[in-house]
Amino acid sequence: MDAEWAMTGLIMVPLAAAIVVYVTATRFVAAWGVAVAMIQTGLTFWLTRSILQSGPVQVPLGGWEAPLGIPLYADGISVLMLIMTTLVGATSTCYAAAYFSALQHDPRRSSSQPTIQTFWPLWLILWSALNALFLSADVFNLYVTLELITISAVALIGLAGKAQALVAAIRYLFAALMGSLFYLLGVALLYSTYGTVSWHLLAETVQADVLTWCAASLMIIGLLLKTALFPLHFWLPAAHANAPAPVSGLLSGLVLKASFFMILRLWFYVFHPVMPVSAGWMLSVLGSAAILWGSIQAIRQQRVKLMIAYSTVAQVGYLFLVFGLACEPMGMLAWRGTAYLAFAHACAKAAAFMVAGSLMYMVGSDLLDRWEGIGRREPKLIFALALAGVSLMGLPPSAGFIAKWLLLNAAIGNGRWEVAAVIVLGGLLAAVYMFRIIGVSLSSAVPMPETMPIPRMMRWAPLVLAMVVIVGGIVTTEPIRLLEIGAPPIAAREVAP
Amino acid sequence: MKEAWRGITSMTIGGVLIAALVGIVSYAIWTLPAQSVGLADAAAAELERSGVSNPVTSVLLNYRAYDTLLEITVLWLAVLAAMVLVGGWSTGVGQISETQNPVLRGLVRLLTPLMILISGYLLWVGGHAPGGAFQAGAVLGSAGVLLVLAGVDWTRKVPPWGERVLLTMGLTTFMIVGLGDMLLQGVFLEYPPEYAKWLILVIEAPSGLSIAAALIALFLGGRLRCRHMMSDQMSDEGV
Amino acid sequence: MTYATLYAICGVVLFGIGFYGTVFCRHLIRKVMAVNLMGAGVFLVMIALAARTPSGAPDPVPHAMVLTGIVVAVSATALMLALIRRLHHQTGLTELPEQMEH
Amino acid sequence: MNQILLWTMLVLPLLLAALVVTRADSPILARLIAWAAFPAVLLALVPPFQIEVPWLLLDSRLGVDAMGRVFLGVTGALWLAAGWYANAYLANDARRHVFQFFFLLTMAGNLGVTVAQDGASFLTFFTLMSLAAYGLIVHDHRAASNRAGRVYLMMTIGGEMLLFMGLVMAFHETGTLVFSDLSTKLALSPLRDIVLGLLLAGFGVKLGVMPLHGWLPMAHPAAPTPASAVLSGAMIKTGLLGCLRVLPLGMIALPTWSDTCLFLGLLTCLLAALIGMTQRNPKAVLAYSSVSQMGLVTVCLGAALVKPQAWPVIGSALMVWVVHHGVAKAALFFGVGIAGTRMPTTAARYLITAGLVLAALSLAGLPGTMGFAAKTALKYSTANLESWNDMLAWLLPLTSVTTTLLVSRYLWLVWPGRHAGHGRLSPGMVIPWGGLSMTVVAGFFVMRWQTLVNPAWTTLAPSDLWIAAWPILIAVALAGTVILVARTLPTNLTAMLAAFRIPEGDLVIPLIATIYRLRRRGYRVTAVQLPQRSRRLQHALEETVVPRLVQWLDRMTRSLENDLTAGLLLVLLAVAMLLISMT
Repeated sequence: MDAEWAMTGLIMVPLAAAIVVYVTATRFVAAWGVAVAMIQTGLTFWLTRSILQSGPVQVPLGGWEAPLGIPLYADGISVLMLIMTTLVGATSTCYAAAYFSALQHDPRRSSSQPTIQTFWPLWLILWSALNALFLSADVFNLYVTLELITISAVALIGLAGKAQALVAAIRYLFAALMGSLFYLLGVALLYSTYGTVSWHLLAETVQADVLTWCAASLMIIGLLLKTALFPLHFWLPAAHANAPAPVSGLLSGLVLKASFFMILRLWFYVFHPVMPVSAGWMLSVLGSAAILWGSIQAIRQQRVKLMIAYSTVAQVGYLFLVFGLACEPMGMLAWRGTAYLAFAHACAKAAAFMVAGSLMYMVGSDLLDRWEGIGRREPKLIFALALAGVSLMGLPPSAGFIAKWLLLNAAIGNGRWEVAAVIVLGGLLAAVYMFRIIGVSLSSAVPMPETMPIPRMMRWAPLVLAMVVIVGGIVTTEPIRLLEIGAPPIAAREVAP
Repeated sequence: MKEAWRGITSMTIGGVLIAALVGIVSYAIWTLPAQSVGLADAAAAELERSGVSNPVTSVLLNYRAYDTLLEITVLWLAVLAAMVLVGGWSTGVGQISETQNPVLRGLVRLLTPLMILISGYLLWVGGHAPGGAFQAGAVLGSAGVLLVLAGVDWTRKVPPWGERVLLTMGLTTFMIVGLGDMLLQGVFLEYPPEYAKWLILVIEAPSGLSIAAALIALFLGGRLRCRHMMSDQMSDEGV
Repeated sequence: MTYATLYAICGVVLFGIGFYGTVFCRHLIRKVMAVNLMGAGVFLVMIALAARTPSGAPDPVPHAMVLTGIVVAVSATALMLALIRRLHHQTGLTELPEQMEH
Repeated sequence: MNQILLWTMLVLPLLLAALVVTRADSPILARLIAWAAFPAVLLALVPPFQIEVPWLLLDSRLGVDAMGRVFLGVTGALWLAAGWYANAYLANDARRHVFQFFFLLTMAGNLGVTVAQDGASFLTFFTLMSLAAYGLIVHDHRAASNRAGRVYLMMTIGGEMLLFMGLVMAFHETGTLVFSDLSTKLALSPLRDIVLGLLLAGFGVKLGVMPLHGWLPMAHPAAPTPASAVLSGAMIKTGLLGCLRVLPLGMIALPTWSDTCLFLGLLTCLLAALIGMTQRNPKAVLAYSSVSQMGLVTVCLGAALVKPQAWPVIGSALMVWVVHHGVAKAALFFGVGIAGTRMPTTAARYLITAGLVLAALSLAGLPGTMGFAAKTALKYSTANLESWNDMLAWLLPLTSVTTTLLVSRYLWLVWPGRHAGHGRLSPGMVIPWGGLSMTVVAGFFVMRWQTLVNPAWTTLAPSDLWIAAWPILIAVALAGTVILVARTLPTNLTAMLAAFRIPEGDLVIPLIATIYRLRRRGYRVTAVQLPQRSRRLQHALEETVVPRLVQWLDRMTRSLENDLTAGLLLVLLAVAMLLISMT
């Protein structure tokens, strides 16, 4: 009973708030956002407790069980994703409230965009859709939620209004639509073969035949495009870097995780028995390439937001190592590590983008050269960036460290030295680009006088999120325990080394 | 020259690859058994309890009503997005003024009431035959667009809050019904079987209006109310 | 091979044509049309394969899904057009610039 | 009770660091910060114990053991002294609170390392310490400090990655992270050599063993004096602690690693002393002295790996050495700050000079100081190594000579009254320094009646005294001659000799010069004279290799990241995945 209300609430509360905010056109729109953030935190806590106590929950919406109806389903990984969404969402909400109210008084603002009024409904719908996606147990419903996410994400990028942002948004939209249509074709094939779109039922009946492979390949590849796995990442850097400050973090932290979560679900809960090991390795090889390519490009960039965006390309690569590693004895470790890395990356990356947004607001540019000595003016922000960087590099104590620890263990346990080497090398390269930013901002140059004062919330929100990443690296038993609830059947394949 | 060759090469490679993909997927479809039940029987078996006799409507508004709720959200979201992108600088379509075309105006005068009637019919008939809120909304929406194109500036009379209510009333009703069900039955959107027919109609009617409003708003660039266009904003007609 | 499979294969071909167009067309409006063609292909596959029931009455679930899909496609198309109009208004571009300018 | 003390020790610095952020200018806070390391000193006095903390990291073990106690005691005492010293030293620094913040974080990390009994918590505290120390090194943001900070970070993070990899592999090989099990099981694992190689290299960076020492002579002079003292006195010893924790000492002989350690140790020991003598900054001299001393430590580790049965002796010798070097080196670093101030009276000047000389000669092994005990202990413990015996027999006295020369150089550079002093001599600085300087002597006599220390090391028999004293006397004579000769040399010859001066950080300088030049950011390392060969390498890198690489990357980016290629790749991947699945 409890969990049902929490699950429905997680989806419906932001949606209802979006309607209220839109219809009443209230001036206290940010207050509504913060109220939603508080409710969501409560609901997430509630759901987490109930899942920890009584295992996975399934709610047949409309009273119709699968295959006819659409159930909501919450297990360990989806709850972890929900916690991630709530943490990043709540801090981003506070950040956005400060950002847009500051922007209204900004004399440099040129375009006549009605930003503040339109940001909130879009973001609240995105929030609702993210929660809906993480709770969905139906592959067609996943498509609808994914489209909701895409459209709101594109609109949020377009909010920036600059030509660069528009080009990036169009490119992103075309890529995302292509991806969705690939996915939808796969869904059509699956339904015509198995007569159901519930992934629980599909998991029971799936067979190794050409139609299933077709469906799996189309769905996975379509989602790869949306997750921006190398070499399909072409749209990501510009889209994430040109979005407004509070949006970049949401895109990198949460929106990418949505399609990745779908791949994880489909692969490990549905297609794992019928897909050959080599197909998983293909994804892992692409992931390794992504780590190297994304890191090198991040080092090459001159704009900070682009560096962080390319860093996302690299970090997405880490997430895909699991598909090769999970085929072998240490699969469970890799699976846990990947889920935890998704969480760690969301918090760290959102914090990094928030810092970049704040400093960009202050200086008026995110060119690294303009940031010399900025850290002496804004030590809190640079500290938050450093903490996020620690997690991205995979150094302790941070959630990123624990995740990479698990991944490295899996790689070494499987005797995959090359993967282990890539994991470590990626951490080193991350250190190079993170310290390029931090080094420049701490340099002795005198900061430029013509800067805007940063609202206090734009300092604290990233710091809080960065602290979460650190705490997530210190207190680890509960999240790992959470991940064991409803873990996929690769658990059975775990063999002691 | 080199560029051209490169273009031709990539087109050939692309063509071959896409043909291969299409070929494999087609082969896979060809291997499908000739007959399959899918969920047709399951849907038919529960039709009694669903409150409607048209199976498509029963799927749409009962078995998979949650999808439909999200779908209405998508439509509203598109309006919001269009408003963000276009609303700031344009009113949408080209010049809306007292048009000089008497034939169009006459036709509109004839067609509009008919289209409204048809949409009402479609809404009602959806319970037991092809039709429903989406079809009704589409017809109603096209009536609205036709009016705008003919220069009948009816949307000017819509107040700003009215526009917002109109666009969201379908979704709001849907959510209220869903939450009411949850209070009564314990599960979101689980209609009590005896009221299912009426609840579906309660959802469909405002949804149809909202869908129509959303389609018109999308046509007009995110807003229902179109102001008269400034002459200096005429340049964006080229796309 | 039944009529249903024939239509479904047509749908896949349509999907392929649309995909080709999306990749190779440069003008944005053409791209929009090509994406819609892809969508139409998928919908055709769904509708065609829904007609394979023994009773002859089509399976209603894919029909409902296609309805949902159409609405999503309409919304996405509207958003694409809005973006393209905005881009054109602001820069005069009708194609995406070849070089990624970040 | 002990647990509470342990947690207080770990949490108090972090708590204070958080307070520094919010209320920067509270005088009570400043006083508290000076005492922040006090629980550590108390904890070093309690009997050994261990606790399990399952919720922390990956099932952590924290605790104090016999070996950790020594490290904990020295570390705590040095941080305590540095805390007092820093309060006085930075009294007029406007950015004092920034220093305090990083100081506290580094302290928390350093103290945590000494009580961590498992790999994950060790690595966590180690990283906290290493990264926070960056803030101390770049505190004054001079160009040199920033450069030192960057080199430090690059090398530290490289080291961290090696450790990370090594610990994961060790865990995988042994199935445990608890050090006591880990080192035993590791000795039997087939991948032992690879794992140990990674771990030793990782700890070697912190320890400053050549050729991994580059950061050390750059970072020490850059950091404010109290930070250099703990950096050299306490923090680099965590590298030693790490080695002691993971190496299967006293169990088996590892010929490969023992030879490597002995060779690199001796090389480091002599070479660093030679380079150190060319330095002009007293802190750089001390830094090279630390590198050189770490070479000796490495020799000891090597010896223990040759002869496992000698480990108990070597182990306790190392402990003596840890105490001695920590105290003496910190006293010498504090001395740099004190010697530069204006002396109120002549008596004060004499006293301070005497203290400095005492600490300096202790480092060289003067009888009656802790250094004497440490040197004797090293000599005893490394005796009778079959293959290396002859070499060590004459190399160890030689290191005494080089160390004495090095500290002479230091004394020459800081000699009170030689330069016009600036700043006031404050009791807050003198008391911690004086305390440490006196400990140098007092510690020796404490060791004499301490049962844990071998009585042979603290004997004052004339033969032992003579053995310890002759290298020092030779070196003093040599130093005196050099000074006399230098006085008589014509000035142009002095200038010519100055060209041979090796920059702080020796080997890394050409590398970072290239990097900076390439970045075209105006950081010219023009003061650095590069030898011809490295200049040619630099030229090749700048003119051909790097531009070509960049060009290639640009081309790749252009051809990879565009709509068309992506579309083709999309369908290619789809077809590939289908074909992979079907076959």
